[in-house]
Amino acid sequence: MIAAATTDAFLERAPVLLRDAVTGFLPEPWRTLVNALIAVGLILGIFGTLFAFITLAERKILGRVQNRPGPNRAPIPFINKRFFGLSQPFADGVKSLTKEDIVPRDADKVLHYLAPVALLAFSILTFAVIPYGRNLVPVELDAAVLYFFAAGAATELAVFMAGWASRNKYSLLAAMRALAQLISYELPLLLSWVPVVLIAGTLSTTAIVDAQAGWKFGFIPHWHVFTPWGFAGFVIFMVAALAESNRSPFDTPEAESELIAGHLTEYSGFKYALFFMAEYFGMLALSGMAITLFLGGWRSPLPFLEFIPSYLWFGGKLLALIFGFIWIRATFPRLRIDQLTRFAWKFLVPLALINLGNTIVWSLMSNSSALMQLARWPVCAAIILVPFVVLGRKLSAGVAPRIYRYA
Amino acid sequence: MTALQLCLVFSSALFCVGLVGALARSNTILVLLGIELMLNAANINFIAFWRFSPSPAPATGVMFVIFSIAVAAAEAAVGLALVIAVYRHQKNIRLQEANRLKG
Amino acid sequence: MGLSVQNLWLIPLLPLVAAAIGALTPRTGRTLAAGAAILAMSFSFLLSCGALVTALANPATHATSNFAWFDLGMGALRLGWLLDPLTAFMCVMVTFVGTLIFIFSTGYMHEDANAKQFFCFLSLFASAMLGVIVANSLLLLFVSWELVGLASYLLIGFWFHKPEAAGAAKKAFITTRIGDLGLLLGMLWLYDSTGSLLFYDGGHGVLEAGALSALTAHTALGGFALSTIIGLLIFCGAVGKSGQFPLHVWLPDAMEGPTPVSALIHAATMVAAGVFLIARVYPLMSADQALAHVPFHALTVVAFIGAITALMGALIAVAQNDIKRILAFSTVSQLGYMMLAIGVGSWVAAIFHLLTHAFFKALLFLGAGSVIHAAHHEQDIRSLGGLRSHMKVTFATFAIGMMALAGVPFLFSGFWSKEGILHAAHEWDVSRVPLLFGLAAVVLTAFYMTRLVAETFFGKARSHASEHAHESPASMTLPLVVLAVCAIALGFLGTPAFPWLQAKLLGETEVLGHSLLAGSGLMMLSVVLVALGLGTGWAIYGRVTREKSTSPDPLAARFPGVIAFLGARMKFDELYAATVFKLNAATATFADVLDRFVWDGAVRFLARLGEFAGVVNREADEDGLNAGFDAGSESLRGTGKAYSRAQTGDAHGYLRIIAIGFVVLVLIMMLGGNR
Amino acid sequence: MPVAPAAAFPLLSLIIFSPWAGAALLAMFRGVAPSVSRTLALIFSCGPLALGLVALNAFDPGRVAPQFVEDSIWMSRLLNVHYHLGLDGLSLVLVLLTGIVTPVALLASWRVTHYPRAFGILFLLLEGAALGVFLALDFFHWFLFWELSLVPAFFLIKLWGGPAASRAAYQFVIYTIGGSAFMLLGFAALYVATGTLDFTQLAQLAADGVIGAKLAALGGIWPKAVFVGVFLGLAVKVPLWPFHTWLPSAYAEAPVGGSMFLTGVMSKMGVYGFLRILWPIFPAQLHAATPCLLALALAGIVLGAYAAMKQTDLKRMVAYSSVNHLSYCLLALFAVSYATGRTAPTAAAATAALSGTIMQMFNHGLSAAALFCCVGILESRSGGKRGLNDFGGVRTVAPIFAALCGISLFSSLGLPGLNGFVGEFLIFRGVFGLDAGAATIACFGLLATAIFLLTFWQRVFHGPRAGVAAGEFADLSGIEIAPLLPLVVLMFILGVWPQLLAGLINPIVSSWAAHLSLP
Amino acid sequence: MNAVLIVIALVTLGAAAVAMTLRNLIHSALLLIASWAGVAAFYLWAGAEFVAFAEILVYVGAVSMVVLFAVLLTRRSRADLTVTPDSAGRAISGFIAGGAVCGVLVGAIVATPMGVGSSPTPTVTVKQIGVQLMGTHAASLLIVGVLLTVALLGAIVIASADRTDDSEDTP
Repeated sequence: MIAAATTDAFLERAPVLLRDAVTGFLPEPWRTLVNALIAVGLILGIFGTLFAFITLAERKILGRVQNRPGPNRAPIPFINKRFFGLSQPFADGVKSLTKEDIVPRDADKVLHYLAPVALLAFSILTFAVIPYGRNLVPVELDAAVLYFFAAGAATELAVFMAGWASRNKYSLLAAMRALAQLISYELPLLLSWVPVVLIAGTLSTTAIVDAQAGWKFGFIPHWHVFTPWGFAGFVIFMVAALAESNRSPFDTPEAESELIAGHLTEYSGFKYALFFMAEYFGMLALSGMAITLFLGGWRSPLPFLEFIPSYLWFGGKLLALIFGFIWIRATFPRLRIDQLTRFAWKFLVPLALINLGNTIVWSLMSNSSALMQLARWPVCAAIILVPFVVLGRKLSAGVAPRIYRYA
Repeated sequence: MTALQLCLVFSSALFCVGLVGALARSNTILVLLGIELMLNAANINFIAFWRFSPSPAPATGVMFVIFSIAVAAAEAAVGLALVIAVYRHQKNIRLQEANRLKG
Repeated sequence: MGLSVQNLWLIPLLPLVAAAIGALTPRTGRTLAAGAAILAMSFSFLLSCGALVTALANPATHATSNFAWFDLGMGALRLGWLLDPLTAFMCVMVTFVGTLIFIFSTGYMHEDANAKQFFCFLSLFASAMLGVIVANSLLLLFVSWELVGLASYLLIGFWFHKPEAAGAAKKAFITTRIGDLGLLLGMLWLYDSTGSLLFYDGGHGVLEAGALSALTAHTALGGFALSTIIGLLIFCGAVGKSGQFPLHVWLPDAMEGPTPVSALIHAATMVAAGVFLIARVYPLMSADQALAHVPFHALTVVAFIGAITALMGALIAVAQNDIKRILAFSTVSQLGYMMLAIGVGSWVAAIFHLLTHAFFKALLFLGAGSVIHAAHHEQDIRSLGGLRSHMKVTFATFAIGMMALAGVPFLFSGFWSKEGILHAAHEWDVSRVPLLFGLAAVVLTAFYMTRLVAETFFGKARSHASEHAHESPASMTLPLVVLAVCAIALGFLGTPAFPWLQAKLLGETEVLGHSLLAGSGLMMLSVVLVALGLGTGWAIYGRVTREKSTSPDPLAARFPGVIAFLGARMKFDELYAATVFKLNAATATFADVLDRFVWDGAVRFLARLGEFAGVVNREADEDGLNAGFDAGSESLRGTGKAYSRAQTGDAHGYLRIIAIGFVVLVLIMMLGGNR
Repeated sequence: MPVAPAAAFPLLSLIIFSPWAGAALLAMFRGVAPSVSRTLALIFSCGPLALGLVALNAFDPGRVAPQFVEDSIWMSRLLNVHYHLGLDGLSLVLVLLTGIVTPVALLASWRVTHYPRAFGILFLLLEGAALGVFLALDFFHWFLFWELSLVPAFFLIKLWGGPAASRAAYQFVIYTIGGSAFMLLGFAALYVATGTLDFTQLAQLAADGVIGAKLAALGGIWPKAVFVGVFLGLAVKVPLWPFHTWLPSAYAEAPVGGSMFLTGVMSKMGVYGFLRILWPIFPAQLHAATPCLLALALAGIVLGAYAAMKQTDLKRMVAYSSVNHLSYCLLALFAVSYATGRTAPTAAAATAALSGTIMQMFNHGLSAAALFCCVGILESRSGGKRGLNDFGGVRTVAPIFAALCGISLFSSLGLPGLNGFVGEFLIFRGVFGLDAGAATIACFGLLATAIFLLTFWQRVFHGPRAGVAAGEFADLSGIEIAPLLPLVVLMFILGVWPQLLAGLINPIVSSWAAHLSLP
Repeated sequence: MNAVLIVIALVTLGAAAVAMTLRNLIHSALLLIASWAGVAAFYLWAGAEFVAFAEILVYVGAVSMVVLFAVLLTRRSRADLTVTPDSAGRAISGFIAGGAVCGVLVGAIVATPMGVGSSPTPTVTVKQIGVQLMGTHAASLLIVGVLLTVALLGAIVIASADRTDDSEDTP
């Protein structure tokens, strides 16, 4: 982390000050190492906890949506108070740790073992470049965004390993389907953030956050999401992120009712928990990247709210996005695999490509007169809206609303 | 041995691993993978020479590798598509049997 | 309150906009189309009145506003507007009559499914006609002139599903186009010799002294002055458009169009365009008057054509039975009068007659339209009759129009304007023929108009339709009344006692009155002649009215041959069919045969020749040349086969050879040479 | 002659090759849906129009010399051949015409169900070749484009044409190639004499009298033979009466889009050749031949129109009207050449005549294409019938069709207010100034044109419903209006505002007219 | 410094060598992925950060997937994955050829004096790369773009199943 804590408010500087207080006395080479270790530990700790409570929150919210209470039985140890089931995640954790680890006889043992580990490792790797707050970025890389997605791309491998190593034809088929989905949605995902890089002129996450500083007219933040192309990019990014993290409505790869959980069929106990965890980590990382790219990173939406520390802003936005994920899961039905791929190739990819062109139009129009500055809003909005409508029509051509005759 | 020479030896070793793989295996996929390895070895050379060149400023080596990776990706895609096509025709992918166009 | 010449283009533009609106509204939007047309026409009328005010303020000047249409490398093609009393009077007349006829049409065309098209075409016509009037360039005039022709074509053929209407429309267009080609040639010649087509251009226009003297100075074909030839070519256009002999044949057929069209186009305005054109270029036409050595002057031709037309039209009208045909030939005859007037040197009298004629002829046609409308499209006067009691307003107004046309003395406008023409003819010293023809036509006019009124309105109803006829709606009778008032009142603008109109047209600031007695001899004669015509007509047709629609015409019974000849329109159509049409068809056949047989035959002969050469060539090739090539090809193939053995198909082998080759090369490089 | 600076951006090459690139791309899409291939062809065919508008935007109308010049050596060792492209006012007008007519023709052929992809490919090839002819400034590749245009045209006629298409196509191609063969020979001789094939250089040499001298040095009949050879090639293409017998059958048997393109664009290639090649390079020979040529042009005008009157096949009728209209162009050119060297001041008349020629080319392209489109609609509605007597009263059931077709007809017969008038008026004005007698005779052509066009309209649209129109006959659908509408709109615009075209060609025409002299 | 390099090299070479000898194709592919990752690590070591990530993205993310799909698509049963041992002759000749090349190369490298010492690791920012790609190498970039597109289309066409092609021309 960057050592320079400047004239910001105390809370803003608190994390760095705290760390320097701990490691300040160490000699130079060691200090870097220990700083890094602390960062790793903090990330694992915070996000691990977050993971635990998100699972709980998800079940609770799903329950709320479906008009049932959700898990509320697990008590807090020793005091035996239930507290709305607040300790449910820990109970789950203990359960999965203590369950038997079953490995099929014919399985490729090494790969079967490696798959969840690799998945988790790659997921955690992606956390390295997200700026969590002002001056709070674990690794300052010049090609950070590229790194993020390179590491993210590797997770596909783990899915394949899991499916193949299980020696179960359903697992293998599901893994292939999952791969098809992941690769398909990787394209719109990558294409959706290229405009941001184009406008910001950098691949560094901190620089991208810096590019979104300031407010127009004093109250509209310069976040990329508040431009026509940025909004479109954000939506595409989030849809693709849903698919990349195997979330509903794109959760075909591990759909219990259709594929007996797909590549996870032969996993149990702790390995299964690792998969579970990696999935949530992936979701968190993608949300964090979405925040960084489109939602102004750790920046506050309004000038007078800047007194709230940046990392809290980041956290708030993260939780909001996670809530969105959960809400979507509760609302949308699952897509069929052909609908899913068609949606990616015939809708998202063209739209993302058009959005790229749109961004170019936007940036070309930005250097001229005030009139052009004003005109680019409707122009760019039209450039993205018209294809949206047209592609949408094409996609849904011949598809009528389903009539539930016996429901 | 200087670091540069070390790099070069590394790359030539990798090249030869790829070459041996391509020569010794009859599975077409493996032959292709061997060729990929050879390409990677060449890339290593580019980076090495760039890294140790007296004036690395123009980043020519990096450029070259970027293009090379792009070409390699294309090559892999087309090559493996060919493998699939071959498989469809003769129900196996043994390279030495794919010789129907011989003179 | 005046309208300056710079804004004169508004007058034709407004109807054009209305036409565009009419063209773009759907078929059901007839109210919109009609409303737009009437509104535009009314505004044009107001603007024309403004223009008249402006023009009368300085009647002697020709105010112009010229502009370049497009550049032509060397100079530009220029068009312009012109405002003088002639323009202004014509504009007022056209817009006023037009407005009334538009209003009449709302009633007349009420039941037609294509009414919106009708108003679109009418507006287009009005716009083009106004364009003719305000043009300060022969080219712009020609453009508008052709558009007038187009509108006329569309309107005559308005009921295009009737083959007669479609044929009449085509005939009208082609016949007038024959004249227009003369106009085009005259225009080209004029442009070529003066370098301009503007009428008035601050001294450089073609109607101004400089150009005219240059034109008269040149002698073209046959000893004529250039101006004579050009003038006569331009007159060709007028002959076609104004239905003068010998191109009058289209005008009676044009009555196939709806009656308001006949009123507006083929009575009041379009046919008068030819007269207007000659009046407009009168300086050019009369430029050769001063020359003594030419065989004859341009205006002489005009006068004779006019006189012939006047008499011929009146004669044919006597023997017609269709109410609209009678009026049509009457129009031909009256237009002949106008031409006669110009020819004898009094274009002012011609314009005066043009204006009065426009009103009373429009009145007559609209009255006829009212009759036809009431009698369910019965147009034969023999089948009508007795309408006087059923249609009082129509009868009264029609009678006024008839008396104006017949030239009933003193009260009616036709009398004064015709008197002016006869007076001018009387003073012409070249020939007496026009005057005599004119006087003969006066008698005939009074006669056939009496016949028309007597047959139509008097006696008893001779058909079911005329029995049950009833008065037309107000939208039709109101224009009739207004026009009837005008048909009376307009004459007093130009009586010899106070020739205000003539003075203004000539650009004189003071109106010099003459005594009515100055030319009283001629006037008395014409009064007597009118009375003679009326009396004879009444004696033959009014005293004893027709019994049945099939009973014979008393005149035809007396002179069957003459009446039959006249009834067949002096057999002009047959004459043309036997000569012009035949020639035309023969030329077409000649061109076609030439193509099909002569030229195509030549081509085919060449083709056969080529084919024969090909056959010879093939024989030579197959036996001679090919054998050697075959042998050569075989040996080449053997070589190729030998080389192809190197292609083992073993990819590993290739790779291995590459590797070994590489090693060998490197070894050679390392060991073999210092270089 | 100073060499114009090479264009930084090869706009003209792009104009020529963009349709070809489209054709190549289309050729790769095997098995696409017909609608897709049609749309793609349409999009690609619009490329030259878009680029032509770009060129129009950047075009400096004040300059006479070709602009956007691309000049690079092609085959220098063996032959002095350059790849030389340039755009002046004349070329620009024709490029725009091609750009307009091609998409419109494709739109009119929207209903082609038989191999629509191949149809589109051939059309794009044809468009590129035509554009190449209009832009090339070196005989070598000019001739390549000239001949290449025949190939797609041949297949278009033969494969998609009417019942007698095969014969018509062969006649068309062989006749035209026969003409071009003489032209090739002529240019070969010219090359031997002068050592260059560049039009601008040749024109300069001709103006200096060098060509005349060098050809005369060849001796014998060569000077005349070279001229006659080149003349034949061009005269067949236009076609000049009496070399026109291939035209009615070819136009009549071609598919509707093909007819539109043939008459709209390809007939202009011949006139363009006259203006670009024959007249500048052989001024003296042309002048010597004009008394005869004027007669031929007049025969084309008058007899062409009369022959049209005799036709009962609507397409043949419209085809003959093309003979008639194009003869006006040639009449003007011949009259100018005829008057060259005369003492009387003829510059103004020559300007008008030449402006009229170019405008007439453009206007005829629009109106004849529209007419063929209308006849094509009739043909498709009636299942192949196109006789004068097969229809009747169409206006009753199809007023929109009648209106659009009527406007095209009146444009064709030169009604003022529509585009046709401007060109014809200028031609008449010019020709009258140069040779009044010819103009007077040509007037009969005007009359005959009016007669047969009105007969067409009367027989087909007026009268009681008959023939095909007696049954089910709906008014035009959107896809049928689509090709006609732009043409009709342009007819109005150019009729009222001819400056649009005149502004482009004024300088070049003025410079031509200012240098009317014999070497 | 060199130690890191040697470790990377050994890991990479080891993975590659083992991959080339394994009988199980899936394992081979996965090991090759490790080898590619090693190459990426070498790039990182050499300071070419962007290239390293690109290598990961392309090879580990994309090429590996294609390889795995190809492997799975070209077998009829699970047994097919373990390829039968190749003929000894080919193996031996392969080793001889490879060894000869290796020997020649290493010999050449060692024999060539290279006077460059270890200089500080050069840095190249993404921005510089971008500027160079869009400036000096713009043409190459375009060509590579076309190449990739064509390769993509070609791969699809080659790999797609033969269809009885009659969709065109019979609407």
